[in-house]
Amino acid sequence: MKGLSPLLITAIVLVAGFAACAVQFPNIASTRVIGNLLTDNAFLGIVATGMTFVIISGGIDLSVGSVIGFTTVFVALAIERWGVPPLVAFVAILVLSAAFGAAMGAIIHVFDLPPFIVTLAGMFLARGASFLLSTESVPVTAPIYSTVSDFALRMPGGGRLSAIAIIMLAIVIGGALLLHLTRFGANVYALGGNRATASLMGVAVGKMTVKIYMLSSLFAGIAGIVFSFYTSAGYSLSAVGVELDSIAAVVIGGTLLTGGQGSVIGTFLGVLIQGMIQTYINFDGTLSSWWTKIATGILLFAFIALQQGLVALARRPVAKRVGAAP
Amino acid sequence: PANAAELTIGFSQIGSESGWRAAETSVSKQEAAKRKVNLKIADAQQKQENQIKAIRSFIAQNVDAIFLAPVVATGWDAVLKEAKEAKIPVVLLDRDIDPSGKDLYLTAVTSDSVHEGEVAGDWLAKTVGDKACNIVELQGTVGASVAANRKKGFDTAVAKHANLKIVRSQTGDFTRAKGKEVMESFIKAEGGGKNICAVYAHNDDMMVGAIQAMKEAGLKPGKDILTVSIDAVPDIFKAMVAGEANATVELTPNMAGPAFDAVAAFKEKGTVPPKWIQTESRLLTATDNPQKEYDSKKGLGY
Amino acid sequence: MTALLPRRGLAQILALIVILAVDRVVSPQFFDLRLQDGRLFGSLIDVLDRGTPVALLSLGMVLVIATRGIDLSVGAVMAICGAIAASLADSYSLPVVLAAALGAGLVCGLWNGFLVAVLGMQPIVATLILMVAGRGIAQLITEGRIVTFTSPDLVWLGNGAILGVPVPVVIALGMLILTGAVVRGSALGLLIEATGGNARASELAGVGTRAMILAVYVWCGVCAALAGVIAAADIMGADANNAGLWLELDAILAVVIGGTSLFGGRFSLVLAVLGALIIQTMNTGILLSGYPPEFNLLVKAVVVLAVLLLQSPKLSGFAGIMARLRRANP
Amino acid sequence: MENSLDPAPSLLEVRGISKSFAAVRALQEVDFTLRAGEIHALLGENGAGKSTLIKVITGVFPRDAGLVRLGGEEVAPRSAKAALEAGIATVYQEVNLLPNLSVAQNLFLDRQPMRFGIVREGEMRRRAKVLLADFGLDIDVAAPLGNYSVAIQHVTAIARAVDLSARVLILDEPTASLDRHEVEILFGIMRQLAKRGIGIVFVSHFLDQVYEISDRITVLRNGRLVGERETASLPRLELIRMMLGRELAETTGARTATSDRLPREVCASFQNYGKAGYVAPFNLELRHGEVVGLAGLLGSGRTETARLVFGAERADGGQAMVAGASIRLQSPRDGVRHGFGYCPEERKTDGIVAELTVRENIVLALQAKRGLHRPLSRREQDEIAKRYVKMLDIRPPDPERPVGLLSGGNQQKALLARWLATSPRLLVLDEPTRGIDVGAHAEIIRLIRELCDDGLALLVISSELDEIVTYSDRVIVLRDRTHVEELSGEAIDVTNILGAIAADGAAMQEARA
Ligand SMILES: Nc1ncnc2c1ncn2[C@@H]1O[C@H](COP(=O)(O)OP(=O)(O)OP(=O)(O)O)[C@@H](O)[C@H]1O
Ligand SMILES: Nc1ncnc2c1ncn2[C@@H]1O[C@H](COP(=O)(O)OP(=O)(O)OP(=O)(O)O)[C@@H](O)[C@H]1O
Ligand SMILES: [Mg+2]
Ligand SMILES: [Mg+2]
Repeated sequence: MKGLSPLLITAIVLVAGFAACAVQFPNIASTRVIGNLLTDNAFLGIVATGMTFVIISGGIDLSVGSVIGFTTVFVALAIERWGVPPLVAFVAILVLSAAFGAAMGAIIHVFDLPPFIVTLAGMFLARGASFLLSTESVPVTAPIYSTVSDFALRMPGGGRLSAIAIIMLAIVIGGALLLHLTRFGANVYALGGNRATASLMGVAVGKMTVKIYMLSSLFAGIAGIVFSFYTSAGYSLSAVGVELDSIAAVVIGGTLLTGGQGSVIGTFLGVLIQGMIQTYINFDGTLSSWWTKIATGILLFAFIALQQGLVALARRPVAKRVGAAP
Repeated sequence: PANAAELTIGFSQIGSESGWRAAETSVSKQEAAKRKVNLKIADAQQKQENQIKAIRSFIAQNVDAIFLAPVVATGWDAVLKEAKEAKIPVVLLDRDIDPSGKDLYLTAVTSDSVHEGEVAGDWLAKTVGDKACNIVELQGTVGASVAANRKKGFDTAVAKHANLKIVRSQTGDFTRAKGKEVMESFIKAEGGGKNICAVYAHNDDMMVGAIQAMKEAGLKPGKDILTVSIDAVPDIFKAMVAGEANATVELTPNMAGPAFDAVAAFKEKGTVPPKWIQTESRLLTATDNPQKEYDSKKGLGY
Repeated sequence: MTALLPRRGLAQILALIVILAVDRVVSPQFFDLRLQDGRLFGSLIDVLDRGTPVALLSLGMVLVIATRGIDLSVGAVMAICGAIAASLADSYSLPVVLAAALGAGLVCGLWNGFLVAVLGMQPIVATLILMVAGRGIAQLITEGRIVTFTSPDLVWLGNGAILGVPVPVVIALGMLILTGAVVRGSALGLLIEATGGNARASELAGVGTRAMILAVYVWCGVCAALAGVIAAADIMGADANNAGLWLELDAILAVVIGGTSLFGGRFSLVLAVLGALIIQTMNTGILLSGYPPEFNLLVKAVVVLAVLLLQSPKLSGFAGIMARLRRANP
Repeated sequence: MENSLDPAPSLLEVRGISKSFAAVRALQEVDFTLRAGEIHALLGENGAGKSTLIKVITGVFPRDAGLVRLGGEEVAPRSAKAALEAGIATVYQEVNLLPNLSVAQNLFLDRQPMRFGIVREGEMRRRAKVLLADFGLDIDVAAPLGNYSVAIQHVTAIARAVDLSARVLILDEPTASLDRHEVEILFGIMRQLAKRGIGIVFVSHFLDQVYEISDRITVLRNGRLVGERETASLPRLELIRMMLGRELAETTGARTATSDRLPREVCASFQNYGKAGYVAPFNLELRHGEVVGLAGLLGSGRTETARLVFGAERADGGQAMVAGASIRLQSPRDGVRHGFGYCPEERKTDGIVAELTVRENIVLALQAKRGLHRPLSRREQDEIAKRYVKMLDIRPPDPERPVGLLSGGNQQKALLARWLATSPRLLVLDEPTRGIDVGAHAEIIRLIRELCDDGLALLVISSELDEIVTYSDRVIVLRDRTHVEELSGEAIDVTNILGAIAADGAAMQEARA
């Protein structure tokens, strides 16, 4: 008998939570809310996908929130003030953020420093740099912005599958393929299993480290562009604390912080669970600022405890495989 | 057409980063109760994305109107368009948003934070006369639009007087603890405070911290060093009563009251309110009976 | 004392000296000290005084990290305990107030420890729960306002002085000595390091690893509580919204600057506190420098990276740099 | 190529290699020559520098001096990957591959079959199955490697290296955790490869195996080259003398002296003790002054028995008794409290705390037993550490060295010291001599006997039947997680044990047929 996989359990927890919310607020069970869930969490889904790679490889990236912030400011200024065509600005920022991630990865590898701290410095740096660019929020009026934010596939029931939600879904799927089907993905798991061993087995640990952080920053850059579509503006204080949200999403999605295990789909479910909690609280609408926080904490606990409990239950019959001894 | 007594209004509040904000929330609730409005408050924990999510969920719940205290001036077009499509009027509280979206909301009930800074600056200029005066400034959170505006207004006012000079300016994050810490360093950096003639703080909380720092350094705030700040929270009046603070510019926490009235009038009679309902920025000093102000504000949830 | 300060403190001490020297450059009065109302007064004292909360946090955090854990909730715990202290300060005596606040910290620590040690949650999410909810609890206590108090006893805790030294600094020093005595005076230190170094092996060697983990989170909670009380006493009020905000990152940073690996194992209390001082020396320097605040974070990023590079195992401090230079041009 | 006339051209040439770790000179001017098509044994005591030499050759450690030629051309790989690309495939001593990845991924990491940039999972699994079948393994290759025993992990590592089809294959103690059958398979494969002209470096502490498989032998001692000989012309005693630098005291021969001692007191006993899906309930009596050996095939449940006896795993039935009283045995702590000790077989993950010093590792269990409030003073710790470092000849004899930097054999000794320091009444040793050199091997066996004579009860697991026969007073044979046979006195010999084990093998062969 094979127990339920943790991924399936997370999905069940999500659906159960959704059902419970819908019982209390029937409005929740609409394609509109589902569309909103995807749109509102698009940038989170994208960064969390990148974060999944980092965490599976045994690292962590605290800089992503700041990179999003920097990206929004940079893009807004480039388009509005410096007169750069939007697409050129996008390419420029993606190159810039990828280079930023690569630099962090290189420092982590070459100087053998803890990723937590290197990326913490990266977080300060990117946020500080966006302050230097502009402390004011900069509205973006380029036509592409209204085109993108107006674009949406109508779902039955009035819900909108917006462009940024589609981008997010594409990245999640792309990320999942990259992680689970390619050599790069296998190496990510190898790194998380044990760096030294992976190196002895011939994995180019240094190159991989650089690439992984590059990927995470690149995704943060994409998330930043999406965020700027989302708000049609650039603002140096945007996405503060998103690093923790995305780490939480990754971990709720069943990825081990110690590395070596996890999946992009799990992360996606984690993002949705967090979005659910928020939606529920918004629908309730009677909670004070403090009860909002407390309720978020309690729901977070409930989801994780439920999920862990179920996983433990599924593993209960430890029928260890007795192999065919030669 | 909804009857005022049955109105359900969603309020996307920024968070509760300060006493003033808590007061705004509790005054809004009081005002709603007075008018029998069903007010749903969603707390955004300082994040624009949360506010957008909240507005979307208000739209999904089909509320009668949405109040928005925007955390930042930009980035509301898309979601406000959705509200408009759903024919839900939006009222901005406390801060304005960028011009491109003027037709997207019904009205804005706000104070003018640039003007607040000016009022503070003008008071200082008048009080100092033509004595040379070195000012230190405690800024709000870097990047916050209120901070930028209050700085801009004050700078404009001060620029008109050659004898006034801002010698140091650093962020105190709108908090007491940072206000105190930054003031401590200002005092050290400016010859033990002897070179400082006045402190301007972007909010009262920072000023309360700064006052403590001055006292601990053996200076007499309010006398050796003049103080002027913004918000008019109860504790600053306490300091005024003790002679340790000089002036504050009031930012009323009652933004929701006028907004309710505007929405009710719009819903019942179709009256379109003016685009901007500006609240008053009163200057309050030690001569304005601070004790009375303190007593009247104490119960408002600051 | 050698147990507290192993040979590896060199890089940190050098970093501190360099930053102090830079501070002296940006602010010529940096080392000036005078007595003001029976209390020493000067930037150096500010560094110690302002560094106290993070130093206290890092004392607890370093033990948690030594077991391979992490505690993101310390900032929120500070807010809770500060709020409790402030609400009780004017109606109860100081011992009662302290007992209540520290008791609350202990309970918070127990909760975290329970999630990690008993339920087996990953420390970062386990403590994220209290990080989020805890600030809400603190705001619930204060109802979002700044609760002020006048109790002279509690105010003294934040602003008083003993022999000219600010009370918070004395408390932090006391806690350092106390923690050091408990941890190194008993077998706790060894067992914590073993637990962090290899939990499975330690368990098999008969170490009660769960008890160790529970204990370090509890202690971390208590340290955070003390930091919260001091922060409240400092401004004579509890600011549940902002007290301890993002300080968990500073505390973790202090621990790492102090040379303790985030992968657990070996730890040093003294160096963690030194790490906190390095951070505060940098912060105070930034405030004194007079640069516009937009630069604060950039400076911080650069300094943090530089300090870390100094102690990179690949460079192994100055010695490593010198050796490399020598090898490069023989 | 040069030397085309030479029937056995030198394939890998190592000249004057030196390597120091801080103060430790691990290698000093070592030369080593490997010819194409030969199997070359690299021998030496624990800590002699064998693994270091291998890592220097493959660029895992940068070398301080010396050069390496491969097929006449100088190579200086800077990483394991580079060495691989140059044609040197290696199974490192401590590598258990990556337990979190599937067996197939482990076999094909970084060289998976690809199509359009996508790993062909099915093809990879198929190839993995074929590859492992050569080693007589038929397992689910999609399952995580960590689900399998050390032995299977080791076979996988070897299979991976063999399949890399390199010019040089280096195997650092590949047979340490294999049983006879698997060793034979491995040797068959090694001979085939050698025939194809591949040069193989083979490190082992089993001298029988060395004589069986190798063509030539190079011996290291204390980081220096002692000499290189043809295996056929090197008498065993001479080899041991080269390795140890001295004569080895005679160690073989079964225990006889003790068998006629007084009837022994029961130390601990287990009735109907077991756990569903883990080990079938068993009865076991352990007596003071007696060694009980556990024998069986890989996966037969020996480790599981050991863990239950120690308390590392909770039984779901039966009872454990010490000194006639029933005891609670729910955790290692309980075990330690009752005076039990346990050296696990996977010393790296379950045994040592790599970062802590030898001293700290040695006192750990004792300290845990004494509790927090009675810390051992530094002086006491130093004394204990010094005593055991000397007693077990742990090298280098520096108690302040992180134990992770010791060679494998010396780590094992430190673990043993950890438990001896608690003066246990019962000691459970799971493969205590794995990876231990001839000298130390003899010492550990001597130690087991001494401990036994001092009144300790011992439960010892070993895959080396000769060894078990040497020291056991009773031998329990396991099969399929069930205790099937107990031998004692005269009945203890290799043939009988094999017979008990093989009963199953025969049955299985029938079943397969
Ligand atoms: N030939 C095999 N095929 C498949 N699985 C095996 C095989 N041998 C062992 N295993 C698995 O490996 C795990 C560990 O084996 P275990 O430690 O129980 O063996 P053991 O009897 O202690 O032998 P040893 O200690 O010599 O490895 C078990 O879960 C077992 O199912
Ligand atoms: N990374 C390291 N840092 C410091 N010292 C090391 C390191 N690796 C090995 N040593 C030391 O180098 C010496 C040689 O060790 P090595 O592992 O090569 O021995 P070995 O011959 O393989 O022994 P064994 O048979 O036990 O595996 C030992 O004294 C060991 O302590
Ligand atoms: Mg070796
Ligand atoms: Mg075993």
